[in-house]
Amino acid sequence: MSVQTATNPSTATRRFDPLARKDDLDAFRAEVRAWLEAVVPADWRARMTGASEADYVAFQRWWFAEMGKVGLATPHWPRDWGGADIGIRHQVIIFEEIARAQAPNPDMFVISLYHLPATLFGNGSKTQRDRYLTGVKERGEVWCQGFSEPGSGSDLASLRTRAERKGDVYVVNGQKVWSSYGAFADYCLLLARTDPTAPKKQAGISYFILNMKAPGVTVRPIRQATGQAEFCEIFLDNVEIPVSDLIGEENAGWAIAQSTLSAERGLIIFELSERMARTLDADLADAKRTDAAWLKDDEARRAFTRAYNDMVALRLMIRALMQEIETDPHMGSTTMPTYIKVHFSELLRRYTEFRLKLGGLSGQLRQPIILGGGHQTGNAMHDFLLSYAWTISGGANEILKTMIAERALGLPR
Amino acid sequence: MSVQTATNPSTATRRFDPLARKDDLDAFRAEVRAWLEAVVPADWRARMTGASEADYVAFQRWWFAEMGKVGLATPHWPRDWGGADIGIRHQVIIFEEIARAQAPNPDMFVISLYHLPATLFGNGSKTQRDRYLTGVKERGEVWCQGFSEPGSGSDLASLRTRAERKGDVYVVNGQKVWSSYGAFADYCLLLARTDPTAPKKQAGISYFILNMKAPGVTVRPIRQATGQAEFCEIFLDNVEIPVSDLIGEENAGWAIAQSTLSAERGLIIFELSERMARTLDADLADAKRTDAAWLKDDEARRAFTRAYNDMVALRLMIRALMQEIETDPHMGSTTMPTYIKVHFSELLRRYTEFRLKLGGLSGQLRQPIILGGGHQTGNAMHDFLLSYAWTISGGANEILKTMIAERALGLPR
Amino acid sequence: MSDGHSTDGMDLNALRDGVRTVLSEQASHEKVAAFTNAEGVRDQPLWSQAAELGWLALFADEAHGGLGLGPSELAVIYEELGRAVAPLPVLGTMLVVEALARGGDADQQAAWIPRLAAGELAGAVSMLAPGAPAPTLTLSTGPGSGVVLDGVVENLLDGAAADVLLLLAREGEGLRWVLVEPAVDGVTVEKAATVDRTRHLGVARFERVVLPAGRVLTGDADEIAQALLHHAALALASDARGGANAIFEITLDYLKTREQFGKPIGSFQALKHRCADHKIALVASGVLVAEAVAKAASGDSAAGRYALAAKALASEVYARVAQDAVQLHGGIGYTWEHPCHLYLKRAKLNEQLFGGPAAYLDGVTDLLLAAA
Amino acid sequence: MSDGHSTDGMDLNALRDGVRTVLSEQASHEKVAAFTNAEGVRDQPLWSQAAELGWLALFADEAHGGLGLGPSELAVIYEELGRAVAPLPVLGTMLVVEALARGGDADQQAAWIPRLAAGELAGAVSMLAPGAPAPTLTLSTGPGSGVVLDGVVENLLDGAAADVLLLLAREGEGLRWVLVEPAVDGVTVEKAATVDRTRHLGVARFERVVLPAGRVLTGDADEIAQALLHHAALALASDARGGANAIFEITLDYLKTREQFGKPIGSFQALKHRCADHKIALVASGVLVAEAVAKAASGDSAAGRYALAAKALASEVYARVAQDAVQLHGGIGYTWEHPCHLYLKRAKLNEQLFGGPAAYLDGVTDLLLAAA
Repeated sequence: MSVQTATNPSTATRRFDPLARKDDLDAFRAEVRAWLEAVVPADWRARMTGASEADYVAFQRWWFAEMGKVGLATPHWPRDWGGADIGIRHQVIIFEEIARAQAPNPDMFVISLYHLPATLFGNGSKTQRDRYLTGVKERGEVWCQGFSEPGSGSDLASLRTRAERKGDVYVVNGQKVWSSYGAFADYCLLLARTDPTAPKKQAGISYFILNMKAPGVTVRPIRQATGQAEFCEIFLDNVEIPVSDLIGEENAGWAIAQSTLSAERGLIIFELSERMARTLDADLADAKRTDAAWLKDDEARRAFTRAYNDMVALRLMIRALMQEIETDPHMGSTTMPTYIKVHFSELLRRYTEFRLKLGGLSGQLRQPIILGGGHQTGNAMHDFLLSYAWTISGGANEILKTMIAERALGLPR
Repeated sequence: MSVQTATNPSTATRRFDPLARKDDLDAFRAEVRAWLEAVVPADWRARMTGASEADYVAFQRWWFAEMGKVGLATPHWPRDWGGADIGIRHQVIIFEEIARAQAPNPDMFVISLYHLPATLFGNGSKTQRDRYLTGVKERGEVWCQGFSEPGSGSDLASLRTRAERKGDVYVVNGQKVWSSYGAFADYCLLLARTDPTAPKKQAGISYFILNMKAPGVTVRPIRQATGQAEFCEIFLDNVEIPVSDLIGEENAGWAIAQSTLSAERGLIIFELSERMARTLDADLADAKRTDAAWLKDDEARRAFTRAYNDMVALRLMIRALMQEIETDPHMGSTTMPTYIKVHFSELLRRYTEFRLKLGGLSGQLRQPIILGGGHQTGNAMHDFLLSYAWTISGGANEILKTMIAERALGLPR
Repeated sequence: MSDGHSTDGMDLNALRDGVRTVLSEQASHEKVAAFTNAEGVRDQPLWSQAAELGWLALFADEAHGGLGLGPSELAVIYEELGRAVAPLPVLGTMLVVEALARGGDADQQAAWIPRLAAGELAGAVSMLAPGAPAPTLTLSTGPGSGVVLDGVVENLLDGAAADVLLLLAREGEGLRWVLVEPAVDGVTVEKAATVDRTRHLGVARFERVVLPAGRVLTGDADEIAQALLHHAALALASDARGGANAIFEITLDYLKTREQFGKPIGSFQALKHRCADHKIALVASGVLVAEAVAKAASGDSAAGRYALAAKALASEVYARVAQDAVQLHGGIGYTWEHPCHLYLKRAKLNEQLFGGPAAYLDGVTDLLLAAA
Repeated sequence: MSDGHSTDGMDLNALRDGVRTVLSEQASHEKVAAFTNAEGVRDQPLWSQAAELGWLALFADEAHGGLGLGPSELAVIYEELGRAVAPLPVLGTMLVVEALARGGDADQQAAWIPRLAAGELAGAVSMLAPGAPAPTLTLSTGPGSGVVLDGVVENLLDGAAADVLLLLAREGEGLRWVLVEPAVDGVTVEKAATVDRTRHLGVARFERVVLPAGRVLTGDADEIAQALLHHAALALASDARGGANAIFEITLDYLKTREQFGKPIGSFQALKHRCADHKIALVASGVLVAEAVAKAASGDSAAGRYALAAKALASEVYARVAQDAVQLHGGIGYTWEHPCHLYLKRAKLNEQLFGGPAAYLDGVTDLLLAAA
């Protein structure tokens, strides 16, 4: 597949620059919309339906590059680090318009766009920020996350991957798991144990940048219940990491990992919630147009409306969080991201199951999914299964609920 | 109120003897039904609606005496101890017919009829059984239970009421709470600590028969959320209990208490489930007759049918338990009573709430309740509130779920 | 609603603090319990205090002795009353003010609003609900220029505490809102006690009650009804929000202090997870209520749908949290002395007032479908 | 169903043990996974083994080479197949036998039942559902004494694995059941893959397919349809019961061995309470399924309602337990290698086969109302 020729002809005829219209929200929105109309291939969902992995990866790279051309890949980054420093109102517009245009999800770049900067902004060295943020922005480098291990899931702090300092390098041995897009990643945000003797297990962990091309790194994709395999295992066999790729201080990795994880509960869900809103609106409009039977079924219809109200509440929670972040960019104090993550993931489960049930037997048919379609792949069962990724990973809901009870509600340990 | 004159005239004209027809199930059922038709005052629900406490107590005593006259107060007791040794098939018939006749619940005698014999059969002395079972059967003695304390609810074994042996008596000091009908009770099944130094707190508890008329016993009714006050606090101030009223061995009370509690999860729920079945059938028949709006509401109608299916499953669980008991009367090995208690109480909550919602604003009106009406008092809110008595007392569901997980499922402590 | 200033510039946090301080004294759980045990219809000292403090004047416009404030300030009052489970017929009174402001003529406004705003009169209005059938009360032309009311009106919230009733009546094929004083000849109002004793329902009977024509509101009856329904929905959602947070906090305190098995019961994980679920639901419904209030305050075109959605969600969450509060408290939460049951009963009544949960969800769906 | 002997005296526990032993080898999770990965339509070795062991002959009467047993024995097979998530088109085959036994004439029974009972033929039948609309397949009189089939039939469970199809067709105003072999001219059967790969749906197309008149069942089509629906409901309820218990046991084992935070995760109270809830639901739905089977076996007049209720409850519980099993396993339960997803997908398909959850509940209500 040649992705380049797939873009609309108009792209060539006009240069879009939404960020130049930042000061006028309406003009900014109009420009984002015009750009999306010009650049998002009308047939991308059809082309990505059941596409090969290679085509999908190429399409992701192309889309990321297109976003980058108009500054909309990294607009949420600080200006100093290659972003546009846009605030919540602009971000709302971007996500709303992306959802409206049903543009592809840049799934492969999620860690690059959110987790990496959240990690480096506060803790990375200037050299690291210059090198790696630029790499993402200008060369579309793909990052993955190396946190979980087969024996360390909920109990992340028990991780056993070992990094031993030897001269100018750390020598790393161990195994990581559940690394999305690990097979295509250039770099990995890696947690490893540097002090196995630390009295508190959290205290012996360091945070590294791992070059996925380094000798000793082996990646094995894991097939998931959905049939896809974007999760990977990473085996580390005497891998050498230069000391300059240690993030922050040695043995201070645990706290830094918390900023990485908090990224997951913020902007990423923001974008997904805008898409979810779009899906619910579209589902209702479809039902109205086709006079769908479920509108006359009181139980199904009310299940929809309950989900709709929950979705509205989700968006409001995210807006409240964005306002908090604008006031205090370090959002360490807020528990809202955790509420949002649990609320979103449970709503996602509920709504994808609702759609699956509405589908009856058709919903049970195996259908090729739209790669990059996020949670709206056109396959109700796939979307339903994918919802587990949100209740299990990034801190399983069980862990987060205990955290809420103890930290936000003050219940005793 | 003169309860005697309230009986139907026919009672005088014919002597009923269902137990004499034990060998023919149809004849047995016909006789039970004929007796109920003759003896249950047609207007008792009206008369007990908003009745005074004194009238209610008199009515309970009258009804218990009537049941006793035909041997149907204690038919489930072994023949040796004054019962009729009837099996499950007869018990089913009795409860079905009682439910069908909407006969009063002998609420005040629940401990006397179920907990007391469950306690004494295996652990009481012959003297105790002769004295106290006869007292119930022939003199309608009312028993209450003295287990919980203000500081010992879920954690019953932490109870602090103290019994010290002094010669031929134990001297008891402490406080009990949540004793149903404590204000009218003649005796109390009492747990008290006899060995405060026992290494395991369960090991220092003994089980006593407490005469509620003994000096030093003070009873204070507790008003509940329903507005009624059948629960009581019992204050024990140097109360003397003769050594002959110790049940089983000193310090062996904890195990005996388990047989008391298991009674709660067996026959009592059996009777309630038969009444519940009757209620659901009546509610549906009413809805059909009045062409009720909720039958056309898919959500409400399916909520009903789900509850109906759960009710059918409950009755089947109880029948399975009864069969187990017939095979092995000591039912210590079965976990079924615990499943039944949780399932029943949660269904009761769900169904009473369903009815409350159906009632709309009318369901919110304060209405006098039918005393002795069990969970069908004609007041949806009262029935709903009363459902808490089943999820909280007799082992809160939280405690029972942990017990199921550890004992039945083998999950680690 | 929760933070900062309303569009009119009132400091909502200061208002909230003020109201909460007053209520923590004047409507402490002990005082509320005493009121409910006495089976009263109106807590006169509390009502007088509210009037004195100007709470009842917040919403009326300045021309009629009010402060001219809006939904944001009112929501603070409703929420704090809910938090205290306070027995105070503010909602009915404000609904009469709202109806007069929207559908009354200048004379009617001048005659009634100042007295309502001053707390001289408490009001009660017909129980509206999304999709409810037409009333049976009839209005016909009477002797001279007057009108005649006939029929029965049930379910008047705090109706026996009201000095003026605002009722929806049928006039031929149409509908009209009519103001009536219970003291007028031919009118009887009885209290129908609810299980929630902090409020009650009233039943008003009218037998050829002759009223001057000036008692009929001139505004479009349906428009008034819709405005009142949305106002009531927001008020109940706010009451639910306040009540749910209060009983949740009471429950958390209990879980932190009550010990069993040698530790606070709040350290048990199963209870923790239930509390976390409740907290998330409280946050989610809280932001929805706040947004509904903000949309009402700004006159947003979606304000009606948000009000219905907020009532549906907040009253459901209130019921859920209050129901579990009793279970989490165990025996003590089931006693009359403990405030648990006050919240539970208020939550269950809230679910049904001005329409039940299904009616609200269906109302939201209808509005969504109309816009789809 | 679970214990003791059926009315015909077969030792159900021995049958269960025998079936389970065979399946634990022939339909181990590894073998099932291999079958699903290969995207087959029929596991021929397993089918042959089932035929050899007489499982397919259990239900046919003795005159036609069967064992003449009933619902109790069949339920054991269905439950064990569910427990193993085994890919075996027993249900369709047994439904054809049931239809022939109830509505076939002597010639039809003699011609088909022995071959079905021997496992020479696998069957598939039209997907019925409570309250489903009439089929679009049409039957008309054809050349000579024959009949002609035209139209499309979707959703044939395991249709592409079948050697004979039993289809509901419209004949004028009425309905008829017709037997067709996919090999006949003008018939095409395609596999429509389902997410649950242990089964599939088939789409059969008929273009002027001429059949001898003897392929039309003479019995009342509605009565046959009702019997088949109840049979399918019981079969799926049993499959759900077996599957739910199996995945629950797998989950418990995992909770006992997987350690996090220095202890088995099964020691965490929140997980314990979820497991206790599941256990109670499994017991409750289990006794309902058993009673439905017993009522079918004894020909009880309420058997149909119990069958529908059992399917509604058991498939809902299966879905709930299987859904939570993935969550309780965490990441590992979400992988293709782990059997969790086999159960989850089978559970979700079970919910929809022969009608969805709402259709079953409504079917139960209709029967309850008819009797009320």
